[in-house]
Amino acid sequence: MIKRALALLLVLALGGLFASLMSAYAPDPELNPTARYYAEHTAQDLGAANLVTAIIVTYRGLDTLGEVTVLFLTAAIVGLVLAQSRRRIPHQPVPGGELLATGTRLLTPLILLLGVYVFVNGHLTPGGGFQGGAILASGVLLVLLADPVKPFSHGLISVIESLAGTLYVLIGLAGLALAGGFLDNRILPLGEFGQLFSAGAIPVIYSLIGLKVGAEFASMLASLSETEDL
Amino acid sequence: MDLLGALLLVAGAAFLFLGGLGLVRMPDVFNRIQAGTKATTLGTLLTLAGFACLRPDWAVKLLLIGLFILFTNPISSQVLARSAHRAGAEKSPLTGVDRLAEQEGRPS
Amino acid sequence: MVETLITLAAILAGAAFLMALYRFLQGPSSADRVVAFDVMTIIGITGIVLVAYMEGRGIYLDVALVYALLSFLGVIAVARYLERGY
Amino acid sequence: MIVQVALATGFVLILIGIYGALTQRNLLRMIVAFTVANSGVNLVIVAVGYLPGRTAPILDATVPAAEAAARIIDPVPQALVLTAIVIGLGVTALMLAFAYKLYEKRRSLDIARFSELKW
Amino acid sequence: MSPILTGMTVLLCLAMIVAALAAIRVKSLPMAILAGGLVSLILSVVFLILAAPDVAMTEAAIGSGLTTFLFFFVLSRMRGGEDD
Amino acid sequence: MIRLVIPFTALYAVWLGLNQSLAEDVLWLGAAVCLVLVWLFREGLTVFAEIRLSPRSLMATLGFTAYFLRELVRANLALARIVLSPTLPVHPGIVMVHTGLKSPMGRLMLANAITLTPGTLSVELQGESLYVHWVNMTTSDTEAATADIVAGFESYLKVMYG
Repeated sequence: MIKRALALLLVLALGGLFASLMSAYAPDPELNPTARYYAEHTAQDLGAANLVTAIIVTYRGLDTLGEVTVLFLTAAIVGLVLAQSRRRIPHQPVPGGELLATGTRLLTPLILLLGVYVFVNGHLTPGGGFQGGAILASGVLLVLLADPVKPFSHGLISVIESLAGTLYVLIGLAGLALAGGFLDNRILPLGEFGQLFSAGAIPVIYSLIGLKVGAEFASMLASLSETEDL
Repeated sequence: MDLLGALLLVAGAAFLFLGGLGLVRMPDVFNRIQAGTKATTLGTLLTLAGFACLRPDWAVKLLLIGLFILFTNPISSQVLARSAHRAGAEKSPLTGVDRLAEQEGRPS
Repeated sequence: MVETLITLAAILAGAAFLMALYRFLQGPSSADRVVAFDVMTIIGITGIVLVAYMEGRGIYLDVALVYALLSFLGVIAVARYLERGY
Repeated sequence: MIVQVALATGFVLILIGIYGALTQRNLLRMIVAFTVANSGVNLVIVAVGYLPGRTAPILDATVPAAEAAARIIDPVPQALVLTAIVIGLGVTALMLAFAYKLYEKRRSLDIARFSELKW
Repeated sequence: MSPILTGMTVLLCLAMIVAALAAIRVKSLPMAILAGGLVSLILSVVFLILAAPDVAMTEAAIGSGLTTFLFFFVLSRMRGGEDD
Repeated sequence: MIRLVIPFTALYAVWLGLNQSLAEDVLWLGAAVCLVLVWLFREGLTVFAEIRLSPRSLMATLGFTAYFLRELVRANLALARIVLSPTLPVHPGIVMVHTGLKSPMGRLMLANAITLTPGTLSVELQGESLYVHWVNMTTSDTEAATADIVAGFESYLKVMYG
């Protein structure tokens, strides 16, 4: 009971703090200088229509590399933590039924196609590597839901993941050698603004991020799905 | 054209409303799934058609969204109905027969 | 005229959303709540297209595509859990 | 108006999440409360970047590059939140994996049973 | 800003708070998880209203399927332990 | 070969619809992506290729679409009548019906169509028998229910999928 009262007290204190923050808040009428710089220079300098993509892939590209690394570490730790709980006795879940199986065969390619569309068009439309990767992993998830005992191809997933990661770093180094700095997208011609093959290396980098994120989530799903029933 | 689109929108929203009403009023899970699936599918398709009339340049994407809904929605409600039946969801006392439970040798 | 009709449609869809929310909170069994969840996601698709129309940005429709194709995954995940499918 | 509503909701979600995480005894419920608080933080950050009457930071026919600075909202918070959501899923998966291991050891999810680290 | 969008925001935000309260109050654990998923699904529409389509798409892709599934999967591995 | 060309065409059509552009790079990249997907899912994708390619099948497809849309609207009007009436006149029941369709895609289409038509919801499909939840059950007899629920769609789907 005392714990609950303490929690309530903490929440009330935080609530007071938030309320004072809220009451003083007024939305800016103008963009701040950083955002203004991005808004005015992205189109000419990088050729990307989606400013969020430009920030993630190029302006803050190094952070994104770090973040993909964090994600990789998370997937690796999940695999490591669950490694001793591998299932020994096969278990028999209720099968998914014929209609779900047929629906999965129909929809999985469509989901993967949508994922590829999302990360290839990351510099033109909302979307990009992280979203596309999550959609790819959702396609894998649908297969898993329809047939939970289907064995996972760990080899393919880890090959895709390490290949995408290595190429990502190599493209970054190429930017250092051929253009302005690490992960500079201008190693490829900028192309015509608004076309699919434009914005230099952004579509390539984002596709690699998409494949890597998708492979990482899929390997998380795989290591969870192979655990033992408790 | 705009007026037609707006009318389609209202018709679609009315079906969505009916679906919600059915969800509240129907007596058991299966009847609620019926109301939920049918009314929302037609309602969403009609609203998408309405938006396609209002903005003809969006028609292709709206058609794709409609197609996806047309495939995913019945599948998910079928899986849900099956799982509700398997998990032994309570049926309304009005229910006449239950051949599936008879087939599986469970009391209906 | 068109504005009024769109407002009317939005109000109707919002009422449907609220009723589904009621069923979600109230629903006696788990399956009832999942049905309500399903209905709310579908009304969400309509809401996304409405936002895209109000803002006049065609690119927002991509979000609706992702939503339409993936929202049913959540429903199937819960349904398969209820029937002990994994 | 929209900004204020969204900000307030975000703050309320954070508070609900923190309260839930502090008072629940079941590990999985604590993780659910954490994801709710996480959503609240994301909502607050996005709402701070919103400027009334402007549109998404994506240039196309309706928002030409020349008038971008006057028409778009701040893209930086969006980039932050985008990555935060993805990392959030990774963190959730990690927490769940640890919950699974703890359950394997103790056959219970009650936080009161894990008392080794209590002080 | 049009009244429709404002009304939608208010409605969705209220629904989100209700769902969040349900997520920490409701008795059965699966339904708490489902309410958590509902929060993130509604949140993605709110992100879109706040002119953040990228974030909305991420939330839709991750919150709807993957997070819900992870929770339910772990829960299904420990049936029986869910009540304490 | 033809069994892989049809899925490729279908995926490519979806790709073009998504991109809404006929620029050269979109066409080439889409071809590459669709080829990879078709190769990855070469076993599962046969569901796309089960439709017969003949003028008669095309006519049946059109007929099926028209019949389906009409039934969809009828279903919703019937539902509206039930939901809006104060007494809520429902007599539900789960009945068994038979289907003679063999191809998985045809069976999926049949089950989906039944789910979206007046008062019926497919619950389970096992071999030849399809279990259907019926809001206003008029008969619990298998043959009569088959004639009532399935026959309308099956005549079209038989031509389309065999």
